[in-house]
Amino acid sequence: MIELGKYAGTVLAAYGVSLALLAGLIWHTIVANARARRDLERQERNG
Amino acid sequence: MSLLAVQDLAVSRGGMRAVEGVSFALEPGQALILRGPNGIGKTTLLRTVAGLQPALEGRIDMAGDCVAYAAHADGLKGALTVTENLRFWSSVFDGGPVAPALMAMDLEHLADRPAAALSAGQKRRLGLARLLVSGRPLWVLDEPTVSLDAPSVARFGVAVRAHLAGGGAALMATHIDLGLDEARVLDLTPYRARPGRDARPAGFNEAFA
Amino acid sequence: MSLLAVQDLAVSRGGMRAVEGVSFALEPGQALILRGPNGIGKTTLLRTVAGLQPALEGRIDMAGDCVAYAAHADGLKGALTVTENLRFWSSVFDGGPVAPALMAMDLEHLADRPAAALSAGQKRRLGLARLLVSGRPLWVLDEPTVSLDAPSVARFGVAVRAHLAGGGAALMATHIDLGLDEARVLDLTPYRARPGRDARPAGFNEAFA
Amino acid sequence: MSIWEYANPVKFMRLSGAVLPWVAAAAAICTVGGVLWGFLTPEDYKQGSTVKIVFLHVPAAMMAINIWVMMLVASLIWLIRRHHVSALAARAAAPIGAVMTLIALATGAIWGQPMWGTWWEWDPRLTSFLILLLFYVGYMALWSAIEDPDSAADLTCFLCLVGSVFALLSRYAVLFWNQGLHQGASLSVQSGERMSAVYRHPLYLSMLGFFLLFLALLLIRTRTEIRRRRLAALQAREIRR
Amino acid sequence: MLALLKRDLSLATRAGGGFGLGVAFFLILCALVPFGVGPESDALRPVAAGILWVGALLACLLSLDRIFALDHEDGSLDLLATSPLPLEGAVAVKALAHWITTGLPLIASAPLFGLLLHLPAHAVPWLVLSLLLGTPALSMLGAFGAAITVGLRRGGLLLSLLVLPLYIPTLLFGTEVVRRGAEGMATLTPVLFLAGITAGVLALIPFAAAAALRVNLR
Amino acid sequence: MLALLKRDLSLATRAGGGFGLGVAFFLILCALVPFGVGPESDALRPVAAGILWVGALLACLLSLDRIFALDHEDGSLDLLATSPLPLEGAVAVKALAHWITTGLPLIASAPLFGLLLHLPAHAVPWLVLSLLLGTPALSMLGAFGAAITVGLRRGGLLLSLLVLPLYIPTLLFGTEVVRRGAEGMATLTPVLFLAGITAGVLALIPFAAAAALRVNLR
Ligand code: HEM
Ligand SMILES: Nc1ncnc2c1ncn2[C@@H]1O[C@H](COP(=O)(O)OP(=O)(O)OP(=O)(O)O)[C@@H](O)[C@H]1O
Ligand SMILES: Nc1ncnc2c1ncn2[C@@H]1O[C@H](COP(=O)(O)OP(=O)(O)OP(=O)(O)O)[C@@H](O)[C@H]1O
Ligand SMILES: [Mg+2]
Ligand SMILES: [Mg+2]
Repeated sequence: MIELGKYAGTVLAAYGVSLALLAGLIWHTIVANARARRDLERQERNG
Repeated sequence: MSLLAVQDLAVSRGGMRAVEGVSFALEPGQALILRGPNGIGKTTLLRTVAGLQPALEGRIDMAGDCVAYAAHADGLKGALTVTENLRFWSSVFDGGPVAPALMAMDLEHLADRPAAALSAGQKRRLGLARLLVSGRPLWVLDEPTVSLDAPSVARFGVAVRAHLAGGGAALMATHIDLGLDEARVLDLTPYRARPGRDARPAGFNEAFA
Repeated sequence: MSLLAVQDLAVSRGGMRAVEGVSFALEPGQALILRGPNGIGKTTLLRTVAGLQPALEGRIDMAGDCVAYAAHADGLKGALTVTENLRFWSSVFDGGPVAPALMAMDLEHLADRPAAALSAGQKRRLGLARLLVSGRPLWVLDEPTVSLDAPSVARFGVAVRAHLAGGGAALMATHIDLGLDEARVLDLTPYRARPGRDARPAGFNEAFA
Repeated sequence: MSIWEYANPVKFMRLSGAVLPWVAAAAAICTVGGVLWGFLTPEDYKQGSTVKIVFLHVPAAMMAINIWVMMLVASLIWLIRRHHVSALAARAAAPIGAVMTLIALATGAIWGQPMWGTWWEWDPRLTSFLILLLFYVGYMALWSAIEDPDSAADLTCFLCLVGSVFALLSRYAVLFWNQGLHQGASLSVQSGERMSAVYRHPLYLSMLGFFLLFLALLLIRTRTEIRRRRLAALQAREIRR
Repeated sequence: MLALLKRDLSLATRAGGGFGLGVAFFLILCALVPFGVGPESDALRPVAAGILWVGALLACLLSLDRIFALDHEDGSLDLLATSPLPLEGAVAVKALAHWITTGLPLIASAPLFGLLLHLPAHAVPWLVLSLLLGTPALSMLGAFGAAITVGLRRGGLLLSLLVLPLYIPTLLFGTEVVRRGAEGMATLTPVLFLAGITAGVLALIPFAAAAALRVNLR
Repeated sequence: MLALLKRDLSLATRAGGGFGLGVAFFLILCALVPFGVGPESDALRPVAAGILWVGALLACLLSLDRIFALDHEDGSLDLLATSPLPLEGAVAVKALAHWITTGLPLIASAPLFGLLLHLPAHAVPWLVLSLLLGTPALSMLGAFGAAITVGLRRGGLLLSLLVLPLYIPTLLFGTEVVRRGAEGMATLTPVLFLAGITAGVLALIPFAAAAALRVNLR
């Protein structure tokens, strides 16, 4: 296990927050895209 | 020379074509009435002619600064009196005097009333009086006689005829009879943009079709 | 029993009497059309009957909570779709289902359109559909057919007749022909509050008489 | 064939669909690689292990600014050549930029706690980023408030132009207002004390990773916007009798 | 009632409804004040509680200004007044919808903004508590002001003018709670006052507001 | 142009037009702050300049929100756009009218409110000067924001969100002038910056605002 010293909390918090924000952004991007594609395909099929 | 020449015009609203292929010309002294069912695009066409929105296709030829446009909203300030409202529009348009317009629309006895204290029909009459002071040759009117009683409709007819006789022209959309028998009528129904699956969206590379 | 009985009513607007001495009664199945020149006080009278402003004199007898009022502003939210708008009013009025109202006013194909993207006439049709879902017996309508094309006016006539046949009643103000030949007409002109020097201010001890 | 051809949505969809997997894969490799490498670097003698934060903080800060510049360019293209794809790309970029700004602010704030003994200080650099965040938020709020897509594109474009000028002005105004605590740019050549290679190389990699990540997300989000537009057009077509 | 609440919430969260704008405004205000006051944390710390409360109050006020005006313009208010819904209930529901869409997000974000203004950490729970107790009263008083000014064309500013004095007691006790909390003093008294004011406002103001609306509809 | 200016001024001074409300709002804000911050003059003095500027800015903002919205609703804007008046001119005139009805009274009353907040007396001329130089830019930028949000139903708060970040440089240099003035330092640089920003804004923003209006009228 990597040694973080007395700043472990700080470093982990920084990585945690950033990765959470990035993950949220990526998740939102992918979900919105999938939804748009699904809706569009449904529309093209029976529209 | 004609005051307004519209060639093969297509207009759009909310990203969809409304009417297309409309052509007409208005000479001085002529009036044209647009008809058609609700939602076909009369208002949209009039706004396009007035220069408030761009045409999708086709061309509109007319001299600059010759349109006086009147829609449902009359551009009145409730806090100003009838005279003050008219005088303001007259000076913005470098137009004519206020008194004859008041007379023509039978508003003299209301001249000092704030516009907020007018009934629906009185407001509309004031909106029409604005046309008279604008001094513009081409009137573009969207349902001008809404809320007017029969004598006021007749008064409106007189005003339009006087305007035409003075070399003006008028383009109007309406559902009810204006009592202007000499006006040509253009029914927009045949120009409706193709409906159903064929309907073409307006713009954005025609929605990639 | 009559749905609405108006006895010797006087109404005021902006501190001045508009009409006075008006009496009429509406039985279930009847319709009454108010006529009169612009500014005589039709709108004021209708608002008084609807309970939005107090009567100056006279009495209005009717059951509580029986009025559905419709004026120029249709109470529509542009951000909501046609169906959502109707459904809201239906649940506020504990009224009926939405689908038949949409059908009656030919709005089915617009059901999912936001109300902001309707043309003037389509909006008005939606405003009338609201009456159908309100489930109220007495309709009080101020110029209901403004902006409607001829087929829509006919559709409105059908809806009113169905309402009357179902035991409802309707009180309407209009300047144009609604195509309701069976309706009684009441011209307000004779009831105009005495004009000129005799005109009495309304209220505040009749402005010291 | 000119580059403007790709402003055609069909062409854009085809091309972006083709390159997207590659960009996404590269982005994943570089981001994960850079951040992981950064996480495993040894401690700094002065800053301790907090130095590892730099591998998130600096790329995010850099992208936050660059994305705004990209939006400005896209807005100008829309204004001048009226290519819808470019307007939609500007719209798609804004949330990414906002998140990058947030990451820079959050990592900076967390870093500030041990280094400066405070979560937040009205230092010019930090303040400028807060202002940048405000501009992002306003831009996105305006996009979502306007219904007509073409009007929204035009109006947000005006906002972006005027906003850019004022963001720059604010930057200088803030400098005038308060001299700060924040590091200067130690990657730049002028600065005397350069970062040692141990930190520099993973930092470069993670910057590249963030850039590629932005590119991948931008492509996906632009595709989403285009699909939404087409969907709306199809629906409108159906409603119209 | 429920239908009205649902409609107001969905209108607020639709595009253009302005959900989240209150928080954004709050953020901007908290960011602007240091620009005026100066960046030093020593200058900011003593004013932080006050600024946060004034900011929340203004965000609340601004988002409220058209709570009835929009319904008045499009005629909905006339129709609501003739509907079986009691107008008092409609007022209460509209104030509730406003609180949910504006007050709650403000409360949730206040701790973060407290950071920006160097509010001491142990005062944060007091800030949240005071806002939780105080903001419902702000929404309801605002609804009263909005009802009074509903027919006016430039109601916004007049509304602020009428409502701000009514906000003073809430503001006073609210900041007092935070200040005492920050200094570790007893906070019971201001908390009780705050809760009392809010309870009284919630119980009585709907009637006043409904009466004002009826007058404005005439 | 002159007719438009005259109309806007007379509308503002008519009953219900809202003339003087800006000052009243400013007053209330200045009165609220001591409640939030505490009444000690030592606490107030350092923040006085900032509060005064922020207050002036908010008063300006709030009164501006409907500068075009009213004209849009009643159709005047459509008519102005088809009139011989260039739209840029109309924008400039409307911003000028706003400045006359809001900015000028604010400037005139600011020294008085400075007293309330214990602003040192020798800083007062600097306060007036900075407001005189800065408020025209506030009005014009506000007109730009109003033009962008004119068609929106809940434009008020969005307008604040868009405009406040644009106000930051003006606010910074404005308070800087007062602060330096109060401390007896050289004020030339911030005064020049302030004047420069205002000049640039007045020269360029009318075009952007008119373009935005045209888009919104489509
Ligand atoms: C909270 C907000 C903060 C923001 C918005 C921020 C912003 C930035 C930006 C924009 C850069 C890129 C500078 C450049 O490369 O030219 C940067 C770099 C950097 N920041 Fe921050 N910062 C913040 C807080 C902090 C804190 C608290 C620390 C630590 C004490 C810190 C340490 C650094 C370091 C070491 C760099 C690298 C400088 C370099 O080598 O280029 N930052 N920051
Ligand atoms: N804001 C909008 N967004 C999208 N579509 C709209 C919008 N406004 C109107 N429409 C649609 O555009 C079409 C044309 O509307 P327009 O108002 O021009 O009709 P109109 O002929 O004037 O009708 P009416 O007789 O009812 O006034 C209609 O089908 C309408 O539903
Ligand atoms: N807010 C007001 N303040 C003062 N007087 C008003 C106000 N609104 C209307 N009036 C006046 O009251 C009278 C009655 O108006 P009302 O709107 O009832 O007329 P109406 O019969 O509905 O007319 P229309 O056919 O034009 O709609 C009119 O003479 C009008 O000028
Ligand atoms: Mg129309
Ligand atoms: Mg009427």
